[in-house]
Amino acid sequence: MIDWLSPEEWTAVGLSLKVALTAMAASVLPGIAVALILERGRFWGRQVLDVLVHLPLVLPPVVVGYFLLLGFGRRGPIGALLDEQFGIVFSFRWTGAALACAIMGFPLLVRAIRLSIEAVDRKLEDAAGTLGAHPVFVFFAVTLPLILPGILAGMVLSFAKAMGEFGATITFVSNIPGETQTLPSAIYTFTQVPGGEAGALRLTLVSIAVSVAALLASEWMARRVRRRLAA
Amino acid sequence: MIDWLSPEEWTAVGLSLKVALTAMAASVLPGIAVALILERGRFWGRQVLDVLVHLPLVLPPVVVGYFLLLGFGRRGPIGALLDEQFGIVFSFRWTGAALACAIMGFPLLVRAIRLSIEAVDRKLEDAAGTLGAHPVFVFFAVTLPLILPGILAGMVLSFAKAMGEFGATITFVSNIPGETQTLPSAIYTFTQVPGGEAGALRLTLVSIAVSVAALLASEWMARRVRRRLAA
Amino acid sequence: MSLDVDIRHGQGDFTLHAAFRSEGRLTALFGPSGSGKTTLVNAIGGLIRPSEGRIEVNGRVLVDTRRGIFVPKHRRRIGYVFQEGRLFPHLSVRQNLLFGRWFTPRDQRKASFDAVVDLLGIGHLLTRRPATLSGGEKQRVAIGRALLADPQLLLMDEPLASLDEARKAEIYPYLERLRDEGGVPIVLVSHSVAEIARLATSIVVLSEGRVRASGPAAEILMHGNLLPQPDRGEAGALVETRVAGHDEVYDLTYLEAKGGILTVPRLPLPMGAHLRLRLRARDIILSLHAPEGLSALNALPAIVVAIDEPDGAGVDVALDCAGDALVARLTRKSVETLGLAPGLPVHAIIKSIAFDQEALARMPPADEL
Amino acid sequence: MSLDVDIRHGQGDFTLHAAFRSEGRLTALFGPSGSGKTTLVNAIGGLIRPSEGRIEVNGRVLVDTRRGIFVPKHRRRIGYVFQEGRLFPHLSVRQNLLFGRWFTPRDQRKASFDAVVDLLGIGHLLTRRPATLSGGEKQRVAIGRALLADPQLLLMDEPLASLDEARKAEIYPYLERLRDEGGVPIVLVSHSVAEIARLATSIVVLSEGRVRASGPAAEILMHGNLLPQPDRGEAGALVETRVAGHDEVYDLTYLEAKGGILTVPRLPLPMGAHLRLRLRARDIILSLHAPEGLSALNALPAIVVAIDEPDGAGVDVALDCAGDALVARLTRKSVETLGLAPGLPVHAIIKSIAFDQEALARMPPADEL
Amino acid sequence: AQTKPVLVFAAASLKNALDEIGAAWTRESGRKVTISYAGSNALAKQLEAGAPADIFVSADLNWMDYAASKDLVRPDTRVNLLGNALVLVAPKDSTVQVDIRPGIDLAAALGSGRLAMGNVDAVPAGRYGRAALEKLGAWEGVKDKVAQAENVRTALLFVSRGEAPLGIVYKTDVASDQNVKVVAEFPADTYPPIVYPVARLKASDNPDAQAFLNFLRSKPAKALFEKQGFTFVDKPATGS
Ligand SMILES: Nc1ncnc2c1ncn2[C@@H]1O[C@H](COP(=O)(O)OP(=O)(O)OP(=O)(O)O)[C@@H](O)[C@H]1O
Ligand SMILES: Nc1ncnc2c1ncn2[C@@H]1O[C@H](COP(=O)(O)OP(=O)(O)OP(=O)(O)O)[C@@H](O)[C@H]1O
Ligand SMILES: [Mg+2]
Ligand SMILES: [Mg+2]
Repeated sequence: MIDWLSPEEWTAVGLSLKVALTAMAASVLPGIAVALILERGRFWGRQVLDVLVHLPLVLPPVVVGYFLLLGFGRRGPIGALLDEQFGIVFSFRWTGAALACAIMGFPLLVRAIRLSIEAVDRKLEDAAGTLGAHPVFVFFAVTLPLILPGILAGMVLSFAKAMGEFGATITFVSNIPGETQTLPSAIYTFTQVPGGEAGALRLTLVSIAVSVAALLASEWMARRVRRRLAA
Repeated sequence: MIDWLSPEEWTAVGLSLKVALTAMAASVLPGIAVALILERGRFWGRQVLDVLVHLPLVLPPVVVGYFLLLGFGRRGPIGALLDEQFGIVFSFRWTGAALACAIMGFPLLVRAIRLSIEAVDRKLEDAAGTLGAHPVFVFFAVTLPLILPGILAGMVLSFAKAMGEFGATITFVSNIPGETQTLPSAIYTFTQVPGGEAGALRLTLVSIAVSVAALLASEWMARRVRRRLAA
Repeated sequence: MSLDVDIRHGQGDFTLHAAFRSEGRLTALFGPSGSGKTTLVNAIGGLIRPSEGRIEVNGRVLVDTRRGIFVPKHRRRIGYVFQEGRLFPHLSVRQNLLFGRWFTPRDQRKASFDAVVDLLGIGHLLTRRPATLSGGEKQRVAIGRALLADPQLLLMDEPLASLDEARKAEIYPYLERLRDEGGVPIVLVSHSVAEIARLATSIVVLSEGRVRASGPAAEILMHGNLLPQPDRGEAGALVETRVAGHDEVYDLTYLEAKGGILTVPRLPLPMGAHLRLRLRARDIILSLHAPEGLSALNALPAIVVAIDEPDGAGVDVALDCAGDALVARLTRKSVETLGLAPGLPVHAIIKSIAFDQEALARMPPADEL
Repeated sequence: MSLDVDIRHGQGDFTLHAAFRSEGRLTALFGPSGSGKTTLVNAIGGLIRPSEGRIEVNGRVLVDTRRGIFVPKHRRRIGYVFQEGRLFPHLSVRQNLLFGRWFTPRDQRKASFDAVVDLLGIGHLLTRRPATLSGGEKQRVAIGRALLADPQLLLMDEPLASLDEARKAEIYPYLERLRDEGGVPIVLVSHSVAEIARLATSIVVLSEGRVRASGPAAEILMHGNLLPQPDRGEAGALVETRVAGHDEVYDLTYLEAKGGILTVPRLPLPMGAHLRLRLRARDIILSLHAPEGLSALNALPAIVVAIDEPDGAGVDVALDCAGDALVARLTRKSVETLGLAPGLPVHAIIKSIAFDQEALARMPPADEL
Repeated sequence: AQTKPVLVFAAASLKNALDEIGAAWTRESGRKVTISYAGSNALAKQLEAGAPADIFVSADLNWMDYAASKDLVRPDTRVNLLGNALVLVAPKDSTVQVDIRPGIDLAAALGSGRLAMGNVDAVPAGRYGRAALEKLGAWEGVKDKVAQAENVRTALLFVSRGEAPLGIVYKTDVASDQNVKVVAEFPADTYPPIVYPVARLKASDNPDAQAFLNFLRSKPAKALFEKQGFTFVDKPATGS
């Protein structure tokens, strides 16, 4: 198996995992927050936020990457700000790949969490309130555990999307081996050369293997969570 | 507004809508079925099916498109079969674009429906059973209405994804104006030539507008469904 | 009519091992919280598959694990009023009520929608969704839904628990009619002895998953010691009577029992109607002499048959009232003071007003008591 | 202690317009299904925001729409036992029970976990999840959860509806103690007059969203006509008594009322303990002479004070028993036969055994009755 | 008579030129042409899968050869139609000076920045750029500093947005972008000739296909191609 992939390909596999996990982890909290706002909020800009969250899904990934470049690039307003203030640089870094993946997976994450929030019986939150729990506590002690299945599902989607994302990534942070060349980029490269099918297939199988592992892990976790709720 | 887009671009907008709606509509029933099987089924191949459903998410769209080309192309095994038996042709037709979009959006659709199925109180299904309802009737009279929010959410995701999908589409059915050139493909083409930014931006805005309309419509429907359930 | 159960089922640490046979039209399940009543009803309704055993209703085998028989719930033609309502949240009250109709052959639709809706007082709720109903309203809709399914077996798990007396008083006669005329066996879970005394023809007492006692209602209720301690005060005799006449002036009805005439507040029943009277042991006062100058209108001559084992301060005294068995619960002190002993003639005094609503029950056909 | 409510709230076609003031430690809400009891409790608990009005508990303004005051529910320090349980499905029974503890300052934690768990008999359920509990078990956990929050206002919406008598008998004394010693006002919704008679110090009768009657429990219960028809039989006097002695031989306790000594089954109470006795109007027989040769141990001399308007066959006869007001429900026929009229001396006969569990209540401090 | 439009599969980078030429041909002949733009690789694979195209215009020889090897094109119709040149670009405000000669130290000019190129294995512009740098002996020095883009337009974008201080792109790409300037042009002998081959496909049964192919090689087309910066080669060839 080790021989099966070149060292560079192994690097791409590792990088992909790193990027996907980072993207997933980094988007969970904002995802929960946005889902809450969209599902429970009653303010004017709700619809706008809703549309914004969906944009990465609606637009071709290349366009998303392009916008990311405009916004988060070295000379982009946000990118420049982050660089100056916090020394955070996205351009041509794996962090940029993670950002692109996080954004591409965000609508999926948010939607899954929203569905779970919708299913929460608000009477339980009321009950917690009567027992003296501040709404923030209620959220952490009641709502959050109840929406765990949705969060998990969202994370699975986000991770899977990140494993497959490449349009936005390559447009935003290019395809630098060891830095931003994720599995999909590597696969893509293979598809661009005549006779690259074998290589593409090889990496595709690796990608599938990783995802199968992730899926099984997530299903296992989901089953545990569900069992906690049901029995 | 009419002047704003060329006739060809209007065609692309219309085609995109047709493709997205078709993809969404065609995948709803299989989506519900697969979600049910994955959520309720207890057979051996469940995990395999689960992985299969997620593949379009995990793989780069180009790879999915390539597999589609191999499988459903004029010379692909499935494509040839469908052509001979039913006269259904996908290759280089808008139907192929719809197929590609449907498949790309399928994991999103299924996941949303699964989350809803998970939230259904099975005791209600039991209650319907005691009243004499056959499990099939129970599904249609109880389960289905209760998972409607999830189905709607899944359809939104599927539609949005279809509006933005291009990697698999362009790889599978190319980019033929009037037949397979959807909005994202058109946008992509613009990004490939000097001075194409303005055109890309224009089409991007159109795409956003369409999606906003779709989103608002879906939210409105979701609110109606939810109100029916809650109040 | 018969209900034959012999099952074993485990869930967690709890094991239900229930074996009983009830010939009654309405079998009441009685027992403390957690004793397995709902589990038993679920087994009869097909919601759980007992790990072992047999269930037979009116000769139809619903479950027989040895022969591998398990009739799925939707083929059992049951109406189940769940302990927790389980209304369909997406359907209006009307749609909830009519849900079971879909599966009842047209010629078997006996329950009248309007009558049931009227009975339950839910006419003004028909277009509402369950989420907006009050607790009692939900329960009433759940009862209606089960009744309108025209079931061949009615399972009711504490159906009246959160209803007010007025509503119960309206529902009881309906259930009685269903029991007596519908030919539908009913299984009723209830914590109220009064309710059971009024409705049940058979009683199964459960405790910790076992059947502690089972038999005809009259028998079980007669002997307080078959009931849990705090319910013993509710024990008493069930006496068959006939309407012998009405007193229009005083709004009274005269009932003829074997031992004599009993006077009760006016009942809307025709002459000759059969009525089952519950005479609670604790409501009966014994007198050595025929009472005089007493406000109580009913005094039946009786003979002391037996004096039970004392149970704290109280003791059950069994009486024979010209063929009707009565039981009076007295203090040991009274028994001694009056010198009661088997064979002693006494008078059983019962206030006419004491026959509360629940105590006046339409009588099921005689063969069932 | 006081509860002052004057609110208006509409939901759908229903409007609650409730105005009453209760000085009682335990205010019982009584009324038919759909009359607005839960809505009222929700308003007090802060779950709904009344469209208009004021709610004040013990001098603390919880709601005053005119002054724009609305204390959010988590600041009200309430313990709410919901009509439908509402246990947290993801938490174990123990975690459910302890949920409110997080928000109780350590020095205000009075309810003992072990005591409450014991009282409710849920010790064996602590590690279970709510989904596996029986209906009654859920309800008990819900009660425990509210009690263990050490609330400053306890709201209980039909908390005992699906519990058996044995369990209720164990819980009543606890609630009495809470009422009398905890200094916690309690609002209790119940359909059982017996329960209310035992526990309530004030009663609010609701009907169709309006307050039909409200006042001290003794007053409301004395006059059957303030209660809905089928509950009238449950009306009766609440009499204050003191434990005057025990009879160890016959397992009896002697209670001293103003009008004389009453004999009841042995109570586990010390000499001198105060006890509130409910004497149901329908349990009292009047005799023109001192009874002889009767099994009933209690016969109090009394004077007929008034004879109420008749209500069907029955009529309430108000008695003065050396200062204790009693009421007896007789048939009109008896009243005429005996020639009862105001001023006539009679004997009120009550079976000792008839004081059922529920009728023997610990007495709240005198100023409350 | 209304005949089926000629279906052209063309590399996406030719969109501007071919759109105009298609329109011109329609004006002139009254016949229609439909052009599907995508990556040359995707198009080639689609042809292999039986795409009903009449003409294939590839952005490099590789994919035309691939199509030829699958026996998809009519060898006699194959023409090397266009040429292009490779340039080194920098952001407009850049002060960097590079003189392209053997042994140049591009790495020094890049500093900590990266060199934006098309994918050096897959994208033609990337492959040509790499060949040029290898020939100049500069590849080893910069190979770890290359930011490979999915296509040459993105490489240009990196420079245009200031992400990369230098980039290697086609001459045709630079014209319309105000934010970049050409630092130097690679000598034509440092990289294999950049060729856009065109051919009619075996599967083509549209009688107009040949006419359009001829039009592509005509004077009016030449002008339009040159307007977009391409060099007009029009040399029959049989692959490399
Ligand atoms: N959201 C709503 N929309 C319309 N009507 C409502 C809504 N919620 C409650 N109601 C109505 O308000 C009335 C009072 O309800 P409430 O729950 O207070 O009754 P309740 O006295 O507690 O009855 P129960 O004893 O049956 O629990 C009921 O008739 C109910 O149908
Ligand atoms: N899934 C389960 N796992 C473990 N124990 C269970 C499960 N379901 C029920 N039980 C236990 O089985 C026992 C019987 O439950 P059941 O619901 O039959 O009681 P019940 O007699 O209906 O009580 P109630 O009057 O409180 O409704 C209870 O002690 C309950 O805790
Ligand atoms: Mg139960
Ligand atoms: Mg209520």
